[in-house]
Amino acid sequence: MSKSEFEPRIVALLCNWCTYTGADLAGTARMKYPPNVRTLRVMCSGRVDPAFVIFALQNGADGVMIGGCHIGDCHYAKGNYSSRRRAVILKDTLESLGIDPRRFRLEWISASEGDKFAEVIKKFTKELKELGPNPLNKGAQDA
Amino acid sequence: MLNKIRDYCRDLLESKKVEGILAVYTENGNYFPYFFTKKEELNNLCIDKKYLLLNSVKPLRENLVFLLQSKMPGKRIGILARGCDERALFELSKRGQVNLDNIETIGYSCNEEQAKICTCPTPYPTVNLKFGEKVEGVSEHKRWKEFSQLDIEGKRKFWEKEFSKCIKCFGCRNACPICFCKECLMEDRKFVKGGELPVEIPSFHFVQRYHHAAQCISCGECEIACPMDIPLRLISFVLLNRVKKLYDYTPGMNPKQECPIYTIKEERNEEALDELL
Amino acid sequence: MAYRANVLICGGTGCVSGGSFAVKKALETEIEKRGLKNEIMVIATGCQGFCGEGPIVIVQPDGVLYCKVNVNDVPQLVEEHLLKGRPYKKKLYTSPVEKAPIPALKEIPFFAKQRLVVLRNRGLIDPEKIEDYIAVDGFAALAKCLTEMTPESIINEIKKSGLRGRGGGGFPTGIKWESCRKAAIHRNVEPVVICNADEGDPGAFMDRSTIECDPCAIIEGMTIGARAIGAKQGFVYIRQEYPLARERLAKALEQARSYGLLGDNILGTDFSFDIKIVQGAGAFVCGESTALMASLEGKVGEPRAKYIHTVEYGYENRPSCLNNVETWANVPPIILRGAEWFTSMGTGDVSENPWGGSKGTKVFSLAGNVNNTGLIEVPMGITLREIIFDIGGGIAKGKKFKAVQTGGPSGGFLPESCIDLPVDFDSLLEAGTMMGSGGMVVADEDTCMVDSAKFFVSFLMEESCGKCTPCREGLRSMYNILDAITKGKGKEEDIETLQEIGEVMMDCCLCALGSSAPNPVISTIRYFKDEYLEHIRNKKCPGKVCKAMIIYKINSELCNGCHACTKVCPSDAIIGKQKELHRIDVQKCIKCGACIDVCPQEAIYKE
Amino acid sequence: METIKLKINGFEVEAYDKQPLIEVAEKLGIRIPTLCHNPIIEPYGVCRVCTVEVRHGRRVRMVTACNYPVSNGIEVFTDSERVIRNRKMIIEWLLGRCGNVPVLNKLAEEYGIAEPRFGRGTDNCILCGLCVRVCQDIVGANVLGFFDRGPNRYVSTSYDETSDLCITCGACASVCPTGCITIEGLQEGIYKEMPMGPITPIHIDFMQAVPKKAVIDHDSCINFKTGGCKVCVDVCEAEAIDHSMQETEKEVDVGTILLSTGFKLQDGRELKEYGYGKYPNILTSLDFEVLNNANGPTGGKIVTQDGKIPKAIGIIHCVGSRDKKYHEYCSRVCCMYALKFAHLIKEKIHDCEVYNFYIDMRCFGKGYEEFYNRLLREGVNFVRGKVAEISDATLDKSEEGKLILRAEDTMVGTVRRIPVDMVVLCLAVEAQEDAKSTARLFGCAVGKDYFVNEKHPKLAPVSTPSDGVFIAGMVQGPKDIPDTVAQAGAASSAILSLIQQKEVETEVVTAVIEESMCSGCHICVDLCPYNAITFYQDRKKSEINEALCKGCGTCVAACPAGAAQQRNFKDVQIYAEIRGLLAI
Repeated sequence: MSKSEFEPRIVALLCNWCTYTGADLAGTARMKYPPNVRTLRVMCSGRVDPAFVIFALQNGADGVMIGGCHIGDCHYAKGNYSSRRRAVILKDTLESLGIDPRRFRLEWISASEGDKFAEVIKKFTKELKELGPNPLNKGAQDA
Repeated sequence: MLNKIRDYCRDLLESKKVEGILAVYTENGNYFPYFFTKKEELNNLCIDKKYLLLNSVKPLRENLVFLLQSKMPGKRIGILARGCDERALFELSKRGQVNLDNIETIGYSCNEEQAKICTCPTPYPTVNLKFGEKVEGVSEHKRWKEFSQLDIEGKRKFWEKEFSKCIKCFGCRNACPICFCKECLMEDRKFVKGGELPVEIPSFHFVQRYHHAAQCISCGECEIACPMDIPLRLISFVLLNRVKKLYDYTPGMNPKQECPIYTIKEERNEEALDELL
Repeated sequence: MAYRANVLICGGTGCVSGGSFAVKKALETEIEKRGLKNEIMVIATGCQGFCGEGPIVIVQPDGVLYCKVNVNDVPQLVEEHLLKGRPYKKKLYTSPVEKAPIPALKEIPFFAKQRLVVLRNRGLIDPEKIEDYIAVDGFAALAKCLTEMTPESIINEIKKSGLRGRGGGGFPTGIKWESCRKAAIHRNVEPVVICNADEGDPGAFMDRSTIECDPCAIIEGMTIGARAIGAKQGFVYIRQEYPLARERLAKALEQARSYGLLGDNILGTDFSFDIKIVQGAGAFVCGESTALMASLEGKVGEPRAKYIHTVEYGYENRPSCLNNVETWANVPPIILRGAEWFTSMGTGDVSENPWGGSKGTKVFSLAGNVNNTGLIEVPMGITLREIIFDIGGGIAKGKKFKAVQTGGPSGGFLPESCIDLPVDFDSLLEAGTMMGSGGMVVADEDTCMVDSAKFFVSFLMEESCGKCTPCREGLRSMYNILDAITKGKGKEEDIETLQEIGEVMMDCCLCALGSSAPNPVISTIRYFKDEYLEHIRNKKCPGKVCKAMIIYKINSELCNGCHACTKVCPSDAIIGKQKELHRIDVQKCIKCGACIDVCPQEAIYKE
Repeated sequence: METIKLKINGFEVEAYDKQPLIEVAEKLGIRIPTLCHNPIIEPYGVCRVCTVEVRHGRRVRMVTACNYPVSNGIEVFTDSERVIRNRKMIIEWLLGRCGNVPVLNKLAEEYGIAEPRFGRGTDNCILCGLCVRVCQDIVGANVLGFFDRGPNRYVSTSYDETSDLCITCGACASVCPTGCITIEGLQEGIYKEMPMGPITPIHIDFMQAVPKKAVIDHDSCINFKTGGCKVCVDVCEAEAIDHSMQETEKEVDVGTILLSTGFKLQDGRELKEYGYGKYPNILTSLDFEVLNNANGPTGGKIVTQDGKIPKAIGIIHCVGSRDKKYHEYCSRVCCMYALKFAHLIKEKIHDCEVYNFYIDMRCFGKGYEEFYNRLLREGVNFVRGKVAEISDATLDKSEEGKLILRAEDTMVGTVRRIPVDMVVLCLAVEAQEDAKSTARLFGCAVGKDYFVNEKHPKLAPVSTPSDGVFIAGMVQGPKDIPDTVAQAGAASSAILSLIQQKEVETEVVTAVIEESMCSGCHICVDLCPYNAITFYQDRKKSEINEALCKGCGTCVAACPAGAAQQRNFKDVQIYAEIRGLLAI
């Protein structure tokens, strides 16, 4: 598979109240964004255990994104704060383990930001395409 | 120093200030943790052998201090502590694993040689130093130079090679004082498949390192325990630096300071974090 | 060390301004020069009362009084009296009647008829030494009160004595104390005692003299009063214009405290009391009890309605017992010598009714056109004649007596027909004047009653606080009418209007200042209505005072053209050449009277 | 209190001991004249006009009724001959000082004083002291005092200089019986604050306030400045006033909440070209509403600041709305109220020219277009085009004092210059300033214009993401009254249906802790934003209160041992999902 043909797989762990709704809005508003994203709804970005990210990356995802409410807007008051603190450490962990930290993103997308969701996915897909397949994904490499 | 410590411990025991003192016992070249309650036994007390007193006792997965404390509730227990012992004590007390109130810490510092063996950045108790002098620690991992020059791909390759040595003995986990969970999540088959070598994907190591990001007390036990010499603490050094930089937090330094990753009680201005994402 | 003789120099304000301190210094120097230092003691005393003749020097035990002593007299006086043992004749008092020098103090009529109770220690003790006061039985009465008497028995004794307030109202002191004590007990509030030393009547200086010559008597009196009422705190409200009195009182307080006669546990008993001096700013109205208390509290010194008495709600709404200086000074002798001794002086019978008479003595400041002006203390019931003619030595310059005004500016005038009136609270009130705090001004035939009334009204108008309408506007309207009358613009109905104003003011004014203010006018109309009518109808002033109604003339027979008058005339109204008959230009004359005073021939007269 | 009996003018009356005589007399309907007495101020007893005769046994006294405390058995005569004589004299005296004071002249007339004996003075102050006392005792500002003595007494400020202690409360002027105290610029001030008019410290917030009750403005109330006054306390018969009341935070337990925090009008000063706040006769639509209100400062008369009736009025639509510089959205209500204003102006001032400047008319509702057509017939001028600038750049004398509007008339294709007397700006409606924080408080989100987002624009238009929290009105977005009422109705019925059910569904996705796996590290306790987790030291275990748990799962993510799990979002489920997503 040549690089230009590479279609990255993105796992998006989205907060129920903001980003998931935002993604919904992007859909109902018929906004265009790449089909590379596979969304997974959690109640809050704070629910995302970094192990999920690591697990996804090691099981074939080329990129993982966590989507949460803007800081201060968390439906659960503070979930996104703890999510953010974890994400920073996770990035470092990934980097020191030899995984490009750009494969992981934490984005604040509110329920009304369908356009932002589409935009972020577009950007993320483009970036991942440039990065190429996840080297941990042996299957993809083999294919 | 040893004699001074023995005298001190004798005084403590004689004055009944403590019920007993947890320290390392040596006899005939063997050494093991021991709860000294009689002053005569103090002749067997040793300080030159490293034995982290606070890692979990298998298979109870409880540390010695906790066990002692639950045996004799309300009684004061002495512990002869190196820097790493004290840090472990503090971290465990934050996590409810020991009760600091009833512990008399008799701290003593390690010498430079010992620090080098453990790659210890702070080879002395920061709060309860009673014996010995603070010596300069080792703040860089012995393989840091080699590792830091690698690019992302190089790092990946580096780890691929290192982890391929792993024999899934869980020694690193067992030796770790911070690993006190009753059941380890990482034993799950999805992270560590049984019966196969080498490790196909090193999720276990990833997650363990991440879990200890803001809790690792730099005792070096994991690397000492690892039979395959995997430089596990390379990652910990990176993460600890990050935590120190972001929150001015070093695990085990202050029993009052809460772990920034595990609390959201205080809302700080963390807009700067966004830039790191 | 015993001294052969004491030389007492009056240290009252009158004599001090006459140079008595300089005399004292000269005496001391002189005595030392003559080597008499160990034999003669020089003492400055309080006011001797004979202020018209000051500075006064008395030599005891000889009892010889010298008048108008100045520094130049000192060497001779020492030489004559202290060395040679004979009175120094030049400075002895000379009676204006007999024209012969009287050396003995006791024989001088001014002193002979006086009876000293309040001023008992005047001229005897050094007011700046509490030891002197103690030496003359001072604080014995207090000791008696603290050891032998209960508060009730003190009040009883005062009630029995019939002592009435000497500040003017004549309210029985015992009753006041009793109601104050009752109010304090009833309300369970600590009462205060206050000494009113805000003497504001023009020409009156009884209180000042009393404090200056015997400050400890007031302290003792107040302490006894405090003991009777149950007060722990006392105030002396003294006007700022009395620096000497204030200073002596402060000194006495300090000394009393150091002797344990003030402060905590007085004389070792559980009774504690202290006195604070508070300075007034010299407003006349602050002598009024409510205004005084307002001023004491730091507010504007204005009176309030007294429907609720100050003995119940006074200073800081505490029961307050306010008496004037003289009343307080009366207390120790009454306690010490008993009510019976006190009731032996004075008029009426107070055994049943405390209002039944006037007991004890009264201090007056005798002023005006009498020969002997000064401070006198006389028994109640003495007649005006005795005071004016015996003590006062008669009318000055041989003029005729016309009227006497008692009770300060708001007192009334009494004519000659009342000259035999006994001086006590009730007789005076009946005659249309009042006792007041003891001012007594004698007027001779050259006095215009309308003008005098106008003078007092104008004084009161200026001193009125202006708070209530009748006092503020009534006095103004009264003044305007009197002014018109003295200027020859009076109308006959003015007299009636004045009377009506007076009656309304007496009815409606807020405080005693206002309600007694019409007294000078009402009493002059009562006794000297003719003089008013003369002013109104004939535009004549019988006393030749009202400038608008007189003209100055020169008797052509007497004038010798000495030119003395032309030199002093401020308006160049006197025309005439030297050694020629002078003439006064009526248009230019401002009727200042300067020419009369200088004319050696007494050729100038008023018409 | 002890009751006593006394007689007034022969009538027996009961009173309590030491009650002021004037009060007792008033009870009998006997009027005693007084000049220095005001029931709110402690009696002073200085004018002495209230002098009456009191007999107690044989003792006869003249006393002032205002402060005389009655006692048992006294007999009072309020108009005996002596009283009348005294009173007349006092009035004459006062006339001698102040001959032209109406209140005195009235009294003089009453007592038959034609020509006072002491003349007629020209002063205005009768020295009753009411102003001084109100300032000292009631207001506590201690600005006024008496100066000098006797007839020279006068009321002034310290050293006769303007006092910086004065809080211009006007209390002195209000108690002055002669009206000789005036406050400079007070009348002017009314116009200055127009059209809202001056507001007293005690006022009803606005005409339609519910409940319609008076409030005290902390900033202007004298009591909060000096600690004095409290006159309102004395006069309030219901004893409803309590200055010691503090702002308190009340916790009210409710099951549902309806957010209807409304809107705010854009600040007109943001649009510099329109000169709001610079020229006096430029009003916002709300200003105009107040001016036009029959309860307003002018009683509903439409007048300019200097009190003149305007000859021409310009109404500008879409000020700040539909404008990329400010708000892109349409404020929805302006067109219709602007038409209403035009109609009302025409109704009140027939010959007034009304100009409506609009982008396009949005008369979307039932009967709205018809109303527009009616106005066209009424002779209201409609100019299609935005006003570029409002200025006072007049060309000649006839335009003096007018505002000049410059606008492009896109219908005609020219730039027009229209002088008017008054301009009404139909400013944009905005979300409240604190809309964002309010929304956050209730777990809702706001859109980019800060209006609160509904849960779903079509399916749940009155609900919010937070269960039990509903929205209605402008908080959700610009809407007119009928729409607001409709939305409020919908929201209330949604709330009612929740209440009717009597049971609420709790969160299903709560977290639970598997005790056997819990190692007691209490990481979860510190992370829980709802304090739903309790750590039991004795057992070294944590436990989740499911009623408090909202199911965010933060604790689950942090639990190192995997002891905490979220229902429906268990780790295994998520891992399975991830696997599914990645098709492995």
